[in-house]
Order: sequence, then C-alpha cells, then structure tokens
Amino acid sequence: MEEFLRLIIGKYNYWIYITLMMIGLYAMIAKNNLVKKIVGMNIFQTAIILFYISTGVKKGATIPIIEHSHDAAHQAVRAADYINPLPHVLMLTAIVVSVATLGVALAVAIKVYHRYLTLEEDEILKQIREP
Amino acid sequence: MIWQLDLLILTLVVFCGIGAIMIRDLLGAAILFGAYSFMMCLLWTIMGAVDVAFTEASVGAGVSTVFFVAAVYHTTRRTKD
Amino acid sequence: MSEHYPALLVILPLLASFFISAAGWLRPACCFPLAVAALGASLLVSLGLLSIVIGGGPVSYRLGGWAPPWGICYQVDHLNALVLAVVSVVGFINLTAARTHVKKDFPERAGPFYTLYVLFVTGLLGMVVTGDAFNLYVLLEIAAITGYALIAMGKGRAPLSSLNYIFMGTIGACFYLLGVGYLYIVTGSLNMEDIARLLPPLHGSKVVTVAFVIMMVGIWLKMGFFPLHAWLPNAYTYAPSPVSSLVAPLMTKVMVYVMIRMVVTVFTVDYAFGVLGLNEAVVWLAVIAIVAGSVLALAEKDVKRMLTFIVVAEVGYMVGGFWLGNRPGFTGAVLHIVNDALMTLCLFLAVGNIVYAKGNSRWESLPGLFRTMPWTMGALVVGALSIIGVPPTCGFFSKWYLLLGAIQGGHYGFLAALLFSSLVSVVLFFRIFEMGYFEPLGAPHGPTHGQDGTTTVREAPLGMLAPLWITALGLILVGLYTGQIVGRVIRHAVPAMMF
Amino acid sequence: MKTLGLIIVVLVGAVLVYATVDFPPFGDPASPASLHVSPRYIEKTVEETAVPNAVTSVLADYRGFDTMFETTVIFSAGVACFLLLRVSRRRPPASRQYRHRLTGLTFRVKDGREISLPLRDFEPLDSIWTPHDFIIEKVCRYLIPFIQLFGLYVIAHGHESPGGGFQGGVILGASIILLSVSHNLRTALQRMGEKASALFSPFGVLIYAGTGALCLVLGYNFLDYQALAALLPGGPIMARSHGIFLVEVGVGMAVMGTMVWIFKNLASLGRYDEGL
Repeated sequence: MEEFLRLIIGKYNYWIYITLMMIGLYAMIAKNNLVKKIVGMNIFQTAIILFYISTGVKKGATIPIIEHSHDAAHQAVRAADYINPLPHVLMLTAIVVSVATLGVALAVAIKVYHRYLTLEEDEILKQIREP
Repeated sequence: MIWQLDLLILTLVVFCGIGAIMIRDLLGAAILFGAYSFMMCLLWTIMGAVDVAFTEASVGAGVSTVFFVAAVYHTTRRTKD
Repeated sequence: MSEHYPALLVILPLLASFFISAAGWLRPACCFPLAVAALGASLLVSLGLLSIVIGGGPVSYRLGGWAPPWGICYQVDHLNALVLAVVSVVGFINLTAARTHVKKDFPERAGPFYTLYVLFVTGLLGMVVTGDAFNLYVLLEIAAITGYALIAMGKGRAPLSSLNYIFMGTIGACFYLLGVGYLYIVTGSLNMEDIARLLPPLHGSKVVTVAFVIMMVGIWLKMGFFPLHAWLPNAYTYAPSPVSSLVAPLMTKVMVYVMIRMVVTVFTVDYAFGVLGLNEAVVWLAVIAIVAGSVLALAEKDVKRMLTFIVVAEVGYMVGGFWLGNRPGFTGAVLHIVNDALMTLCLFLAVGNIVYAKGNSRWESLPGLFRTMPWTMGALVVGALSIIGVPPTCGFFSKWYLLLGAIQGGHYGFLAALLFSSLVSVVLFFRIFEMGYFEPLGAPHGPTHGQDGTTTVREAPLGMLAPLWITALGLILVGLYTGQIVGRVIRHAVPAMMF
Repeated sequence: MKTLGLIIVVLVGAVLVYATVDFPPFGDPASPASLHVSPRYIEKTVEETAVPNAVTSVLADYRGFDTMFETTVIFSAGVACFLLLRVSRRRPPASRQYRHRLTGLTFRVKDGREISLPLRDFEPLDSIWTPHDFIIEKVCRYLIPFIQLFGLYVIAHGHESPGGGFQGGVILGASIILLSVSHNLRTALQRMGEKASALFSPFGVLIYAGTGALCLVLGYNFLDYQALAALLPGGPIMARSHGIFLVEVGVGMAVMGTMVWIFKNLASLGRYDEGL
C-alpha cells in the first residue's frame, strides 16, 4: 500500500500528463464540433510537451543558464546543478509545430464552414449525404 | 519547488482542459484554452523550463488564442457539445 | 563536394523554396522553373549518393560538425539511398506533369503551390536521410503540414477530408513523438544508432515495449495501415490531381520506410522479432489489410477512389512482407517500396489526365476513352498490369519475392491474400478496360453523359503525357533491372539476422 | 462515436499507465535522460560556444538543424494559410461606411457607387460596427513601442537569459496583432502590409539556411559556425556565438512575419480589407 502511494505521489506529473492526453484524445475522436476537435488537438500536443519537460527535471538543480564570469579562472560546471536542457529544446520545436498545425487547421476549418455553413460534423455529413 | 503550489496548478490545468472541451460556447472554449495554456506556462516555470514557459506564454496563451478568436469570429460561436 | 551530398540533398530544395515563395510575389513566371531546378538538382544529388553508396558503402554526415549523440547526423546506407532516389524521381516527374494542372485550376496561386510542393518533397527526403529520431519528427511535420494544405486545395469535400487527415495525422505524429520520448527517458539519447547501442540491456523494460507499440501505431496511422486507414481514401480522392499523384505514391511508402528503419536500426530485428514476437500478429493484420483494401476497392465506382483503396492494400503488402522477418520477405517489401511508388505514380498520373479531360474520373466518363485518349489509356494499362503483377513489369518481381517470403516463412494466409488481391486487381482493371474499350462513345452509361457534346474530349497535352509515359516505361525498365537493384542495393540492406 | 472514443482513450491511457510504472522516479538526477547526452551540453556550452544559456546553444548550435526545420514548419504554415484562404478576386462590398475625421459624422455609400468628396478627410469603417474605445486605442498605441522594444531585447539577449529568436519574434508579431485588435486591421496593414509580412518569413528562414550554406561554402559542414571565424572577429568559439546570433535574428524575422501573415489571413478571411 505504502509503495503504491509512493508510486502515485512520486510520479504525479506523469499521471497528470496521461490525464490531459486522454482528455485531448477524447475530444479529437468523440467531439462533434470541429473547433472543439482542434482545441482537443492542442491539449493533446501540450500534454506531450508536459511529459518531455517532466523528464528533464532534476531535484535540487536550477535553470539551465550557466553561471560564469569572464575574468575569474575557469571553474568546473557540474551537470547535476542544472536542469537538463535537451527536452526544453525539443519542446520549443514541438510548440512551434503545434501552433503551425493550429494555424493550418483553423484555416481549413474556416473553409469547411464557408462551404457547409456549420461546424458540426454530423450536420456536415448529413448535407453531404442529401445534397 | 513548492508542492502545494504545484498540485494546485496541476489541478487547475486539468479543470481548464476539461472546461475547454465541455463548454457550449466556442468563444468560451477559446478563452479557457488560453487559460489552460497560461497554467501550463506557470507549471513549466515551476519545473525550471523557463524558455519553454516563455514560448508557451507568448504562443499558447497569446497568439493561439487570438487565432482561435479570429476563427470563431468568422464562423460561429454555436456548438452542440 | 561529394562529401556534402547528404546535406545538399535537403538544403537545395529548401533554399529554393524560399526563393519560389518570394518569386510568387515578385515574378510569378519564375516559380515553376525554380521548382524544376531545385528538384532536378536534388534528383541528381540523390542519384550521385546512390552510386557513392553502391561503390563505397554507407556515408554519414555531421550537421554543425558535432559528433553524433550530441549533434544531428545524416546516415545514408543502401536502404535509404534507394528510397531517396525513388522519392526524388517521383517528386520530379510529377512536378513536370503538375504544370498544366496548375495553369488550369489555380494559376494565380502558382507561387505558394510550388513552394509547398518543394517543401513537401524536402520533408520526405529529410525523413529518409536522417539518423536522428527527433529530427525525423520535425521533418515528418513539414511533410504533413504541406500535405494538409495541398490536399485542402481540392474541390468539394477536400477541406473536410483534409481536416480529418489533420486530426489523424497529428495523432500519428504525436504518438511517434511520445515513443521517442519514452526511448529518451530510458536511454537518454536521440540518435538512432546510439539508442540501438543502449537498448539491449533494457529489453525487459515495459517502457521500451510501450515505446515500440505506440511508435508503430503512430507510424501505421500515418501510412494508412488497414484499421487506421479511414482518413486516406477521402483525402487522396478529393485532392487536386497533381497533389494526389504526389502524396499517394510518396507518403505511404516513406512511412513504410520509417517503420523499417525504426525496427531495423533502432529497436533491432532481435528485439522486434525475437523478444516481442509480434510478427505473426502483424502479418495477420497485413492479411486483413490486403483483403479489406481489395474488397473495398471493388465497391467503388470512381477510378481515383478505387486507386486509393488499392493503395491501402499495397500498404498491407509491404508491412506484411517486412514482418515476415525473412530475407525474401524483406527484399520484396523494399523492392515494393520502389515499384509501388512508380506504379501508383503512373496510375494517378493517368487518372489525372482523365480528370483533366473529362472533369472527373467516375465510371460514366470512361466509355470510349481508348479512342479519344489512346496514350493515356495505354499508360494506364501498363500501370494496371504492373499492379496485377504481369511479368515484364516491375510489379511482378516484388510480388514474386513476397510470395517466396510467405512460402519460406510458412505463412500461407499471407500467400492466399497476395493471390486474392492480384485476382481482385485483375477484375478491377479489366472492368475499366472493358468500359473504356468496348462500350461505344454514346452508350447510355450515366445520366450526365452525352449532353455537353463528348466529342470535345481530346488527348491530354504533351506536358502531361511525357511524364506519364516516362513513368510507364520506367515500370518496365525497373522490372528488367530488378536483378541489379536486388543484387547491388537491397542485398546489402537486409539485416544480418534475417535468413 | 462517443463510446468508441471512450474505449480508445481508456485503452491508450491504460497502456501509458502500464509504462509509467517503469519510469525512473520524477526529478531523479541519476536518470539516464540526465546522464547520457545532456551533461556535455551543460558542462561545455560556455567553453565551446560562449553562450551561457544552454537552451540557446543547444537550440541553435548543437541541434541547430532541427531548429532550421522548425522555422521552416512555421514558414510552411504561413504559406499554407495563404494558399487556402487568400481570395484574389476582390468583390466590392454591398455598402461601405466612412467617418469624417473632424466631425465624426458617419455615412454610408450604397452599391459600390463612387463618392466625389475628398477621401483623405474620411476614414473607411468596418461593415460590422465596433465601438470606438478611446482608452483601449490610446493605451495600446503607447504600449506597442515598448512591446516591440522588449521583443528586440529578447532576441538580442537570448544568449544570456531566457528567450531567443522564436520568443522575440512572437512578441514582435503579437505587437502588430495587438494593433490590429485594438484599432482595426486596416491600421495594422498600413504598418505592415501583406507583401511585407509575406516576404519577411521566407527571408528570415533564408538567413538561417543561408548562414548554414555559407559555412558549407567556406569548407566546413553545413551549419558549422566555426567557419564564420574567417569573416568575423574573435576566433572559432566566438564565431559560434555570432553564428547563433545571426540565426536567432533569422528565426525572429521569420516568426514575426509568419505570425502576422497567418493572423491577417485568418482575421480577414483572406480579403485583407477588414477583420478582427
């Protein structure tokens, strides 16, 4: 029991990211409104970003900007003192990708709206079936 | 890292996320999505990812929300779910 | 200069795309020549790279000058040199055919169209050439975003299909990204070969298992593997002709390549076939994909839409062939990437010509086409024979290897599916030939027919026929040189553990 | 669809939970992710690139190739929105409204008729009436220069502090978007026209890729900024730092241009006359 609790508490960030991912995925699959689906898509992508950032955290470390001075002798930098910068870099890229996808998705959604005058998927499919 | 604060923000993130997909108004969904992104940004600041948080604050909470509002402005706020 | 080939391959079209975009504003007439020059250059580079690899073995290139696990490196071996050549050939041939369509359908948007076209090919080339798992994701997104936009350019349902594709594609790409993240959290590396080196002690880990599964599901979603194919037929059908003849041959094939690369280089054959032992299940999935794709194709009354279901079935061929896990199966799968890209290109180009002349490609517009468009239909016949698998064409040889693989692996379900699908292809295409050849021009085969004077139908212009016939002849040539391709390239690409 | 969605979601969730059990503990400094590749970035960034912000050095140098394509993703999204939404045939609206600048009188011109009054005394109004809010307009007008200054600072100071080309570019783009939201699209278009934003974004990415190609021409590998030591003062290490700066400027320009470009297309439905 105690071990179970430690598992829950020790990895709470991971549980939250799974929850968010499930919310996003559910919205993308089951929601009827196209803009809602796009919102879900973004939540889904941010959940993955949260996962990556969580992998980079180190207890007792600070942000990855190295303290240095130009004149003092070169002192060794210990990697354990700074948070892992690599996931941050990867996720900057992922954020950019997500905003790019968002832009294109909204543009396409606007095109869809102007053709069918609705954003509800079932109404659109009905219009396609009975022209 | 203050765990109480962390937990509070994590809870808020989940509620904003659920709210954004549950609310029956697309403009509201856009605004709640902005709030969600901003909470995410706070969370990442706490976790030490300052660059990512900065980007998320400007992109997720700023520009993405504006894109959503622009799209909703030209389509409709109405939604059935 | 030749040591920079791996970088130049991607950089040249990338740089050109910025100039094309600017030219769209300043001097629209330059867009097409610039695009041809860019893809032509990368075609030459990719052929040069192929000959270097055949002559001297794998090549690697460090971007930014940093050593692999820290920086990004490009890794070109026999497998991806071949796929690179195919991607650039298909991209280039289709570009030359696209001009007439663009002039007719959206002349005022040629600039952005060619920009996205070139970026799409750049993304695919980058995906194939890279040796870094995360870099692959970024390039995957470039290919995807440009693909979404190009598909949404079509008429009618195209935007809706494209939006559907955006959702499915994003889920697929995100699953892939999540898989990379799972590998990163247990190995700490992003370089494919480095991950492969670090993985063996972790084979029992649940994280690696889930990373594998989720990555495969993501890749399958992107390639339209049967139960996950729902987005594919609509997206490819409603896309404008030059786009569907670009996306359909390339996107699925490149994703098959990505799957092979992930299994062979990152997880290693040992893990995927030995430790997990999923191969039997996946081959059965492929059998279902082949059968379902063929049966669904039978139900369609539109040539283009029928072809999209054939694409679904062909994906099953390649996935199944690869997961047979033996030498002939692997050879067949890789050879089929080459052949299928060309076959699909040939068929979609031919259908593009029909759409250009008749406005659509439904059954009603087929009658009498052999008389009015003999060259187009001739090439369609060559492509169809190749899909069916008639000997001088290349389709026969890859199918032959796949059959050999099925027999060697003792997988008779796969064997039966291959034969069944060939049979269905015979039915499908001979129905088209019958309608095009035997039914007279004025046959009452549809309500819209004959009102607007069908005599106006003329053969497509030379600018579209030439690429089509080059592809059709290419099908036969590749068929004749299969021995060379297998002996000099694919033989070296087969992992040592496969027999 | 709802049940199917629920089943899939629960399935995915279960698989992910299954894997999470085997994860290294959260925040563990000894996890493989923090031990294998990343220590080099932290320990050597100042030594090898003279950039104390490890995120910037990894972003623009060690993994600079990724970032180039990230910028290309943004650029292609801009082109995609333009391709999808821009309408070339401009149909004149059924009625136009003008306000006299001095008196505030508003009147409407119907059915595309011409007016013979001197147009510079009048300003065109949006067809959907939006309240003219004095406070918002003035506050935003005075705020925008500072926002832009901050954006430039973020780009220039990305070596030493959080930020860099991407964040700065978004802030610069957001300032133009703010202008459009607080005033109207026409004002924003006067400040930064369609052509300007459409040329900014390829030009920015071109700076990035061009810097890389320059290294290649100088005989080094693509994006190996050491090569720039031949052109810039300070030796190979400082050349890396300068190279990173050049690239960040390119990213900033590309992102600013594209954000504004996408916004204009979405907000005016590609008509570029009026909108949010």
